[in-house]
Amino acid sequence: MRKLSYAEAVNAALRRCLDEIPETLLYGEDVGVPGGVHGVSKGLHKAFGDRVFDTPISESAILGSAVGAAMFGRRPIVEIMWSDFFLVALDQVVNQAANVRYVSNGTVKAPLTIRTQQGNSPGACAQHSQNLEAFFLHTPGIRVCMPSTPQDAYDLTLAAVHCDDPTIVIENRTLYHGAKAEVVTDGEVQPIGGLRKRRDGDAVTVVTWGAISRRVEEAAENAEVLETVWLNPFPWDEVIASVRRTGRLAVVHEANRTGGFGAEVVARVVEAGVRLAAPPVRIAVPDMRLPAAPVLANALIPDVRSIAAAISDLAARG
Amino acid sequence: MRKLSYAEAVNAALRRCLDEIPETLLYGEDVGVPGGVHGVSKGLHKAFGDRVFDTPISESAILGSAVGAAMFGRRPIVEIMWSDFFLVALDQVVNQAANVRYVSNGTVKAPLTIRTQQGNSPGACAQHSQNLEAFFLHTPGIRVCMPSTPQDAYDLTLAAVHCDDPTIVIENRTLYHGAKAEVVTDGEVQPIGGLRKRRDGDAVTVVTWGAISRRVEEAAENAEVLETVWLNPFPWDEVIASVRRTGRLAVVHEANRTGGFGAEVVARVVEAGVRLAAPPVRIAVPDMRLPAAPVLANALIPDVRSIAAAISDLAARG
Amino acid sequence: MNTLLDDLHQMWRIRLLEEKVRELRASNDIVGSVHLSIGQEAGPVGACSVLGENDALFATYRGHNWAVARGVPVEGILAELLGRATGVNGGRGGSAYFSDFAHGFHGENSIVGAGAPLAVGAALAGKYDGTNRVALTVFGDGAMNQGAVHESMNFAAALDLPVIFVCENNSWSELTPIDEMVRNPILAERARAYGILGERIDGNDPSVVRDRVGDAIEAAREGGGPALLELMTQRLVGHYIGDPEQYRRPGELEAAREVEPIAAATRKLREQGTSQARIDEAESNARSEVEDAATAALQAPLADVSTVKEHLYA
Amino acid sequence: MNTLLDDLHQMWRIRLLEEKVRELRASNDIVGSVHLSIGQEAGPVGACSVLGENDALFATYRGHNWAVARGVPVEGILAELLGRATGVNGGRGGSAYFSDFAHGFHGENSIVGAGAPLAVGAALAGKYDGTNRVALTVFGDGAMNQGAVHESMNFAAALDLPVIFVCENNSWSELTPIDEMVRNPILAERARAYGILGERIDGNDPSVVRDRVGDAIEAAREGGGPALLELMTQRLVGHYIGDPEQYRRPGELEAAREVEPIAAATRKLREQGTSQARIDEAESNARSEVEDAATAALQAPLADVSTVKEHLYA
Ligand SMILES: Cc1ncc(C[n+]2csc(CCOP(=O)(O)OP(=O)(O)O)c2C)c(N)n1
Ligand SMILES: Cc1ncc(C[n+]2csc(CCOP(=O)(O)OP(=O)(O)O)c2C)c(N)n1
Ligand SMILES: [Mg+2]
Ligand SMILES: [Mg+2]
Repeated sequence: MRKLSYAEAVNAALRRCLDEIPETLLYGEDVGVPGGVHGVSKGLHKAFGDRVFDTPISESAILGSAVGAAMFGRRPIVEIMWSDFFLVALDQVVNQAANVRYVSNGTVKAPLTIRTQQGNSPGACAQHSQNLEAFFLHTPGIRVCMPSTPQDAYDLTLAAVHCDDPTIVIENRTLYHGAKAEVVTDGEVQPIGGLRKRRDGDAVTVVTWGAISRRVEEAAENAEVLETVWLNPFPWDEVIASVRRTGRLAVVHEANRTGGFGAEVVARVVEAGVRLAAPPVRIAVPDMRLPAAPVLANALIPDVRSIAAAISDLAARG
Repeated sequence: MRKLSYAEAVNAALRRCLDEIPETLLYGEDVGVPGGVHGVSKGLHKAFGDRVFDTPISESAILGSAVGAAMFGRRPIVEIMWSDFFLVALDQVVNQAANVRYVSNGTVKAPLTIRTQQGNSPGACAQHSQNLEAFFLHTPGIRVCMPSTPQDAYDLTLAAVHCDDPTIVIENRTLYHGAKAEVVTDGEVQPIGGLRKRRDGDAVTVVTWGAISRRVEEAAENAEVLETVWLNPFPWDEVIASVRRTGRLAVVHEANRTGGFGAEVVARVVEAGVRLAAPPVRIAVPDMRLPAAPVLANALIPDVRSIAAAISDLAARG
Repeated sequence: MNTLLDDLHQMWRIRLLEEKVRELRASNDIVGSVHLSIGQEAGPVGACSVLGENDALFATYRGHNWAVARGVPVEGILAELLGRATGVNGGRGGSAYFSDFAHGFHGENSIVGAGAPLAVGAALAGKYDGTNRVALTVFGDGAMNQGAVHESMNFAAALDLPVIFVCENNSWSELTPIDEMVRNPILAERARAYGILGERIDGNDPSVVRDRVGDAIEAAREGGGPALLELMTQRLVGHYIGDPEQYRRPGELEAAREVEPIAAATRKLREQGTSQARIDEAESNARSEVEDAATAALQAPLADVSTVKEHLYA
Repeated sequence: MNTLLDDLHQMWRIRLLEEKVRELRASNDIVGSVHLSIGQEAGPVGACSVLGENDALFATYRGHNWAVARGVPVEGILAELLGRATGVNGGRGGSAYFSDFAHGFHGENSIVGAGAPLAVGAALAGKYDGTNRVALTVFGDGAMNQGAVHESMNFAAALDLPVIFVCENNSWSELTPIDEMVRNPILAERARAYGILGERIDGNDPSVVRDRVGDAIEAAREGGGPALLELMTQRLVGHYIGDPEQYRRPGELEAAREVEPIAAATRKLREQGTSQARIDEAESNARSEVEDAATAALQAPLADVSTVKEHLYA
């Protein structure tokens, strides 16, 4: 088994896809010769030649061409360097990619994969710190996953590229060059979907996704921590069953609270009629723009201590 | 008092703003000389000359120029003809307009108003049928309202233009040329915020917004129908107080269910610890693309009968 | 055989389909907004005659003309607009967003300019799948001011992709004249910005379009990269059915009717001495095809509600 | 007085601020990604010298040079990058997204091309507020391929708005060379597409920039509409601090150091017979200004956490 960083794990998965699936293409801004601004696609242009290439700074053309190429039998894997940049070209995801299969009455598909990364990192400005998964999760027709470990980065990337639906893989730059971990790189391709139980516990069910999952795993005493690495499809049954058992629900995400996907998780659980021992809790960034100064950003983004406090507080209530 | 259609009410409000606020500008595609593709700005170019004008089909330039002009003391009122078209230029709303005041530490403001209209109408395709309020409501820094009557169309437009924050007024084309109603056009400018109680009842609290409110008002027997015409700011206290009294909550919106703002309403109510006699219910379009054929679209969009059934079903449960 | 006579027949097929659509919209058998292509028949007839089977075609909401010229059955189009199960997309696409891959029509698009990036992708795919596919995307004059079209032209140019960008300049963008929305009214000159071939041509003569588009396709297929062709034409009807057209300029429509493709082709054929009988036949054959298609489409069952939730995901 | 000597001083102010920023980034007093403008001092110095008080200036994440040239106090910039309460935005903007309206600097922008539409709006406002404002927006070569920039140029052209589009062509877009991302490498030629003035000029000579931008501003102010000026320059450092710059071409940096603005201006002044003492003074004065600013900025309190939730809404 190989020890890989998160970035190396994505790279290994991309390499395997390019190797095993002749229809795959990999492209985006600085993705080819330079190997990606975060080094994630390093070496792949060298290895796969013109199937891995650089593009102009034209997100609409990048995303739209990926949709078009996918409609014509390719499996493009494109990169949107920061999820914030989707906003100059969201039409190609929401009005184009999402409609291909449904509107063609199932006769055409668009099996493209969009890699992006998001969230705050120290010093990042408001235009480079957003967590936009809620936009994609409100868009029927799009699959979404969010790995936070090297193994998941590998497995989910592989599953996404093999998936026949337009799929967005949301990475996180603060994880790219973190500690290496042993990663199984020769396993079966997994189907999309599923979650990861990161901790056992019976006091509270904590649902979380993305980089903040690492903080939650550390913070959540005596809680069942469910990292929903796949957000669409979402593992509703498993989450609801867990809350039925613990009677308490906390959802933690880095996206700002109002309109975040945490609301959907809370809504589904209560709609299912689960009896709760205490009101559910969402732990999220308050509804603000993200300020660049780390002291300011840190005052808004939940850390291990505040997450732990909120969870034990929930465990004690009701 | 004058009898005005919904479109005429918006027109009257725009006329008053252009008349009373010299800083206002009104522009967008076909907004000037032609008076708008739906006729909403009819006569305003004639009346106000070069403060009302047409633009190229360039949503990024339309929205971005409105943000820039607002930063420099104007009060631009721009139109995005269909909310679906925001998706080619969402950056200018989410990454630009929303950041102006916060990132400048309160030294600069962007008092622009964006008029749009959304939702399905018979025969409309998937790219002209979406309800995207959830995107804007997940964006801190943006105000959002959604009138469904001529009086509200007038009052909310007026309030939006007077508001110092970037504000999106979401209209609905199926309402534009409906029945005329008496509209008070010489009242005080109202502050942003507030809701409309459309029906009294104690069995259920029904929260709704947009054109579907008209169906809900008709359908909801013995329910307190709260039309939240302002979605940001949202009247949380009033909604929670109502559910406390009725013990039952239904939320109805035309946007597709998953990730819709209905989830936020449900989450806030249960987070507030309101004791419910039955699980809350969301009545919404299922997570699909909108097909063009009316028979298909009608099979997805809640109508008066299905809304009534869901509400009385909720009233009976628990 | 007489190409111009064939072209006239093809143009009548489009014209009469659109007349039928207008009739069915008036009777509310078709609902919603419909954008007719009456007056813009020559471009699609000329261009599609030089598109190969593997080539891609992306059009707009004003795409009935391109669909017909590409070979999409008239009955499938009418059934689609009528919301029937037998429509090319089973009623899901409608007048402004239907497609028919089986017949090489890769879709209308109701977002201005959004078809261009898709066409770039179709051409990109052709670089790897051995088809040497050329992708043609058509859009209007107003779409030239949309960011996605700009990005697509540069992207295709930088990557030497065989994409033919066809701009149908009918002088109006909805209710607004293009000449007031640009400083340089010759849109084809934008090609220079991208270092690609750009030409403004007569969009009312199918043979001119056939030649110029044909050359551009050939050059693109040989690796010459994209081209921008500006087809000068006119919309003889409203932007949408019901458009009061108050924006028309004095004498505009009268002048347009003189040069519009069917009038022009008919005149030319007469000058060439083609018999009135054969000219009439071009129309009458088209008329019976459209009438039969309409009858069949109107008899088809409505779109199948029981399947409305199928095919969102794999 | 000697303009070139003043220009040299201004350019040293930028250069030394950036050197200081690099130092403070290395020591982690500044965190996050920082885009230095070393090598690109002449454009802002020349252009800002002809911008009026009421004129608007929108830059990018690589905007420290434009902020300094526009008159934003160096201390306020450093404090902002250091996340101090005394920063121009109280630490909220940071290195890549700060603004200072009080000093006529209307903001960096971290979305490529997004400043262009904002500048169009500032110019639009000037049509109504009696200022006859000109708006200058600067962006890089790579930004020319972004839809929003295209839309902005056409929009400003169609409405005759006084917007000066300044493209700083430093030949790289992050790690990718612009000459491989466009077919026509002369980006200024895109101006023709919009029917506006377009010029490629020496972006390393502040007097050339002053003259050409000055003329464009004058023409724009008199109603001539927008212009696109392509300033040929170079980035002597990485795209961001820490960039390994493996993409550099052989001899590229050596050649660049010969022509970069400060070397060029120094050489010219020597040729003109300016004394070494005065040349040194241009640098030393700038150095003490930057040192004093850094000392003050480092002593300032960190951004005020108690106010972090203020000013989201009116
Ligand atoms: C992004 C976007 N903006 C606006 C519209 C609304 N709209 C539909 S057609 C049209 C005019 C397009 O004019 P042109 O490109 O000349 O095409 P034509 O209709 O003349 O064929 C507009 C503005 C849209 N569908 N998509
Ligand atoms: C819309 C968008 N796409 C991509 C990026 C990432 N990005 C930041 S700078 C940059 C390169 C810009 O190159 P250029 O315009 O030449 O400016 P330079 O950095 O050379 O000054 C890119 C791709 C971004 N910030 N915004
Ligand atoms: Mg047109
Ligand atoms: Mg550059």
